[in-house]
Amino acid sequence: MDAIRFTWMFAIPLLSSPAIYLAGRLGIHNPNQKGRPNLVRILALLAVIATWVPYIAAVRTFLSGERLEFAVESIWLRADAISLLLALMVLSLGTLVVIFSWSYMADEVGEEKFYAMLLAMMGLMIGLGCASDLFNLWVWFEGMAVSSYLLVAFYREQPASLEAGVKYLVQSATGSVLVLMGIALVLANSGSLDLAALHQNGARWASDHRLVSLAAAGLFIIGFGVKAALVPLHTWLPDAHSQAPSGIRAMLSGVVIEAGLIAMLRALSAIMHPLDWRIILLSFGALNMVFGNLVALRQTILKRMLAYSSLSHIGYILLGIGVSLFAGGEAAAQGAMFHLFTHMLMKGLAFLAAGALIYALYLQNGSHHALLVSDLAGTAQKYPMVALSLSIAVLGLGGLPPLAGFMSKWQIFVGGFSTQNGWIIALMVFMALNSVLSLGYYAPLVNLMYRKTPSDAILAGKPLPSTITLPLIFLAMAVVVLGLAPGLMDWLTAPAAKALLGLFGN
Amino acid sequence: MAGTLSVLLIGLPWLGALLVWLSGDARPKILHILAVGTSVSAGLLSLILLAFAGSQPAVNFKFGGWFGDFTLVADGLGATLAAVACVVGSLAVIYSVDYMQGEAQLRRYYAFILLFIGAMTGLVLSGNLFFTFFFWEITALCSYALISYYNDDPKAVSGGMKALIITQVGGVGLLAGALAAFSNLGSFQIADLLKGATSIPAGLLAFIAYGFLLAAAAKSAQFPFHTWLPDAMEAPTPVSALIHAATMVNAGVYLLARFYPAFAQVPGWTLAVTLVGMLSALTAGLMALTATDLKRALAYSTVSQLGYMVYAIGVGGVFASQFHLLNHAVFKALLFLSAGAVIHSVGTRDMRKMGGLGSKMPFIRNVFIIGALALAGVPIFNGFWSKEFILEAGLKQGPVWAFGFMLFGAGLTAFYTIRMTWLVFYGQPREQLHVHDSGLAMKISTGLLATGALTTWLLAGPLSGLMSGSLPYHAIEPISTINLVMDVLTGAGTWLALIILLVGAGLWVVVQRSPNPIPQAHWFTELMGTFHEELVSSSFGFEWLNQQVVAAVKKSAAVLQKTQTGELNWNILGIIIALLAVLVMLFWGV
Amino acid sequence: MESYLYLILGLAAIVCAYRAMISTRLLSSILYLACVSAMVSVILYLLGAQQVAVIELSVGAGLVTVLMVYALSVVGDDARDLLSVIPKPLAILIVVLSAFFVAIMVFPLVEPPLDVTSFSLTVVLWQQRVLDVWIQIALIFSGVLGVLGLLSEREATPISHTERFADQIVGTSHEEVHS
Amino acid sequence: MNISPLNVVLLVIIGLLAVGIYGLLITRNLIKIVLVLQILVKSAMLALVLAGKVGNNLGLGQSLAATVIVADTVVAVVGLALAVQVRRRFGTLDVADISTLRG
Repeated sequence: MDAIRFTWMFAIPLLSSPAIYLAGRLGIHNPNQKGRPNLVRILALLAVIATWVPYIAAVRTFLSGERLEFAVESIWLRADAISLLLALMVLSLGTLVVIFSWSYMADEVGEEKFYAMLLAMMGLMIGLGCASDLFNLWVWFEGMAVSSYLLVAFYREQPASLEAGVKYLVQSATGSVLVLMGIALVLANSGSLDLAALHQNGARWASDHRLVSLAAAGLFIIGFGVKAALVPLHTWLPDAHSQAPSGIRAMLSGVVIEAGLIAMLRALSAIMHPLDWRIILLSFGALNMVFGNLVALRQTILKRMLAYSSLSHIGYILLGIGVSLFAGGEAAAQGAMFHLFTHMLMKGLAFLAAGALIYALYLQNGSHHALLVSDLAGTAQKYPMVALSLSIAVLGLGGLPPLAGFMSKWQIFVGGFSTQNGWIIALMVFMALNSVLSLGYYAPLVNLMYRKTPSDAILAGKPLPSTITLPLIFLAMAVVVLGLAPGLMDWLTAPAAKALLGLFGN
Repeated sequence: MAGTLSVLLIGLPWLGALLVWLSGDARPKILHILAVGTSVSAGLLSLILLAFAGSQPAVNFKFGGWFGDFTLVADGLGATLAAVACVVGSLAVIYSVDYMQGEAQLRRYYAFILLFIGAMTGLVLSGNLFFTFFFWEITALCSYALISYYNDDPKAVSGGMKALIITQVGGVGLLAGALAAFSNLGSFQIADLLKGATSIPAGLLAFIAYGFLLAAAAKSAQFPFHTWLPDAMEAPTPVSALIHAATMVNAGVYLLARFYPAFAQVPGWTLAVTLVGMLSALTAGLMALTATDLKRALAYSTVSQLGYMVYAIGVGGVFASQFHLLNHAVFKALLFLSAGAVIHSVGTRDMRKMGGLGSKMPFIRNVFIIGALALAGVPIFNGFWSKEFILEAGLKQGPVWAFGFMLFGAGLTAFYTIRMTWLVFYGQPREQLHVHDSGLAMKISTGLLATGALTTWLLAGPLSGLMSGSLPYHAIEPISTINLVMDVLTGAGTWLALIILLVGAGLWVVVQRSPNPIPQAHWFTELMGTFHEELVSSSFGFEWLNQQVVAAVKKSAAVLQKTQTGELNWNILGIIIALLAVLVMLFWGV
Repeated sequence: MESYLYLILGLAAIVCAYRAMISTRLLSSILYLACVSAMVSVILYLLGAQQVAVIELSVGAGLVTVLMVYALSVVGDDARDLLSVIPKPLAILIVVLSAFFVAIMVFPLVEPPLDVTSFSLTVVLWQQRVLDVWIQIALIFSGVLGVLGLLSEREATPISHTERFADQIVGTSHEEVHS
Repeated sequence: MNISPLNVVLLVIIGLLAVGIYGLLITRNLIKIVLVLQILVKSAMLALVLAGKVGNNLGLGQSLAATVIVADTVVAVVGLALAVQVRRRFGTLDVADISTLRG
């Protein structure tokens, strides 16, 4: 295959983004817009579907053992298994979000901006996965951030959305400045920015300038950590996740924070030996887990609860990665990669299901009221499909079989116990207890939805269009199928695990 | 053949669950037919499976990844328990046709019962620790969903949560044990663990052994996790009979029995098991003594009887424990189902409001008494033989003090059983209750179970033969039914136990002779009342402990929640503090 | 000698930055920011980065200042002296500690060996790192769309939410009148 | 005390960084927060150029710095737009006043 072809994965969304915007702007002057299908949505859907073509081609090439890499002058773009995993996550969730938003965003002003930004964000995230130059990584990362600012503050007439947008912007801008400082330190001491070259010379220059490389690592951890929502840096997340439009919430929680994590791993892989920072990774993991779960227990707003649960899931993933770096265990690495994917499915499903309810109960009635947990009472009476899929999502997040989350957590556990290290095992037991604790807020949700007396909000709810239920059905089925046959993802998670361990030279 | 049957035993109920869920709530008749059809056919197949039991994996399917091979082993232990689950399950489903008539959201009920039956079979047949855990968690999920079935009732909701959290905390023990075993053996196969136990380092083996004990104690509601089972009685009665008396709570006993050969050498493990069993038998017996809620009284007695089984394993009587497990499943299901018939008829669970119901529901009274006699351990009924067999084992191989306490427990059992029966069926009616006789489906299932309570002890011979033949690591001696009967009848423990039992029964007669035993003032009721309030209602203080744990978690959550100030400057401070912390950690090379 | 020059310029930049931060009037803050930008430009120039110095001077001191003044003219100068939410000693302590740790970890820089041929900005930016530029276009597009999305005023103001904050808006304008 | 010129610049960078971070901690006016972010960006940009100089690749450093200037100007503009909207909806620019989402 022509080496350049895989770059269409991000080129198509990026190029379609302005096209969608222009189509939307021109469409506004069309007086007959009401009766006709909206050009913007169709274009957006076509663009995401078109993106699958280069993606599948890239996967086929990858599986045939060929390397996917391409140089634009001196900057390389390399798609390894991790990039492909991230791209798969972005694409699957992105496609479903576009379908979901078909009706959901139909009445919003600035719909064309929504789709244009969504597509741009998707393209930038897929590109972020392929970046293999430290500064280029930052540019992708910053682009992703800029494209998500508007999406978070999309309901700009809502004061709370603006507030969330402000926090999100300032905190991620602070993080990105710290990343730049780190890049400057790396550049000053090594004279190179190519991740692979840095990794090869890493041992030498890291020992020559040990403290500097550590300082750069610290700056990377914190800088990218803001986006990846490590615990003391997470404060923007609950606000942004609860205020953005539902589809974006799913993207933020399902892919954006994971993209931050992957960017962090890539940057760190270039400059330091994992031994130096695995403890930091594990402590952030433990902190994220316990903080996310405990605070989620007290939430009364569904979206905030789900946002905090994202924190704890990032914690599980961090533990998986930390353990794999600790002992070079492939099981934990694969578990972490698998959990990235299953978390995307489950959290995407949970946020979309919550969004469906918001649409039916509030948006359709012209209100932007927050969906309270107590509003869920009796959902199954009127929206059986939504109730079932939200139940599947949260039970999967809680790690109950036969759902996908159980399987990915199990893989992380296998990795942890295989180290036969007392501390790691204690940490794994702690993770298992946390998982039990998380049932303390997931299980009542399910219970509430199957109550016989519906809440007032449910009674006033409007029917749901099929474009909203379709993504739910699809994701719910994926969660169940992966729970019964977790091996279906091995083709990608196993190479991704190898790539992760390869990044750190283990 | 065994392979096909094993797969069908899991698949058939699950298929039923799926179909039930898909057919919706609109036509309850279809739901009844589907549920009864799939569960009864699973029950029949499970009986056929007994004929094909063997120690080799009946199914071996490469599952891949980090999960090991999916194996199903229909050996004596697994096949027997699978049969118990499927047969009692089908009877409970038949019973539900009457009991759940006209309930809303019936499909949720049937779907979870069928899901449970399949998962329980999978749990006992699985030859792979991962899948044991997999099914273990599904049973917990089903138990939660069914306890909270009446989810408009806050008591049912909190009872379900409690059961879920406690059994899941126990499940962490199973998870940790299974993974620790894997980390050493590189295999999830149970057979490999039993075979390779001696090669595992002592410390690790002890970790696994105690992890499994934790899991078993939580699942079987044993001391100190016994607090969840009484609260689980908010479930519909067939669920209590099936899940919280006959099957799921046995999973803990099953786990201990399954791995007994591997862990018997771990220092202190058998003693710990003995102690857990003994303490559960005693504390639950004492709690049953004063309970006023019929279902809670039965739940306490379940904990107590499970304590006997755990005790039996602790003293090395694996077969005795499984024999009692079988008998207990039959007579306790019988007791629950007939109690359910009473409750369904009179509309209350409070025994103080019942009384004199025997003349109005003669059939139910008769079968209940059969169950009660079996529970009390009166000769001829199945509970007698197995309990005495356990006591024999305890006298021969266990510590004498434990045996003494268990004897005392036998007396307690007799006492509370008679009290329960009397309060419900005899004496003067204490309140005007509208009573109607039970339906046909109820009579069929209780009648079948009553026959079982009279006869299952005859299966002792075949059962021991099956187990000794298919459990290569357990060293179970085959014993014919006649020999078992002779053993029991000539054992010293039996006669001691019978004397204690008579004392217990006699004590009840003395108590109830006095003019007005219940509920007005009487020295005994007063004493019991105080005892009940001070200790029993709090499960000997463990209820308090549970609440403390919950309160501590809530407190820390509230404190952490305060850190989310929502003010941008504080958020930035969080980032900078994290930066400082990371730099410091890196600087000092942590 | 060169050191002193950098030191004076740097100190000037830092002082300006500090003044920009503590100044109670937004307009003077913005002007101080322009000064910082100018100082940084000079430093850049002295370092040999002439092209970037020019860009910084035009964009940092010019464009950003204009934008800020424009924004200020839209929102109005908020002259209230706002007390910090975080206790100042705590803030100072944390900042000093972090700066201290960063300093001892990165200090001193290893001096470069003799100069070797270095490509000019044009070559590097437009040839070697042209990918950065391409992505930058996407980034700028996102930014423009973001501003458009946030500022375009086509929709009718939703009533339910303005009501809630109407009193606040009134309250602030009163304060403005007082000051 | 004999510090080479480039190390003086390094100290200036750290100083600007510290002032910027301190500003983020104590500033409550939203426009000023965007302004303080610009100070941080300037220090980062200076750092990149310095790094280029030290790494013997001043062109590279300049190129990165130019990219950063553009990117962060975009961020600043979006931030200002947000500030304008906040002022319009909340009637205030004080970040402490606009904090309604907490816990």
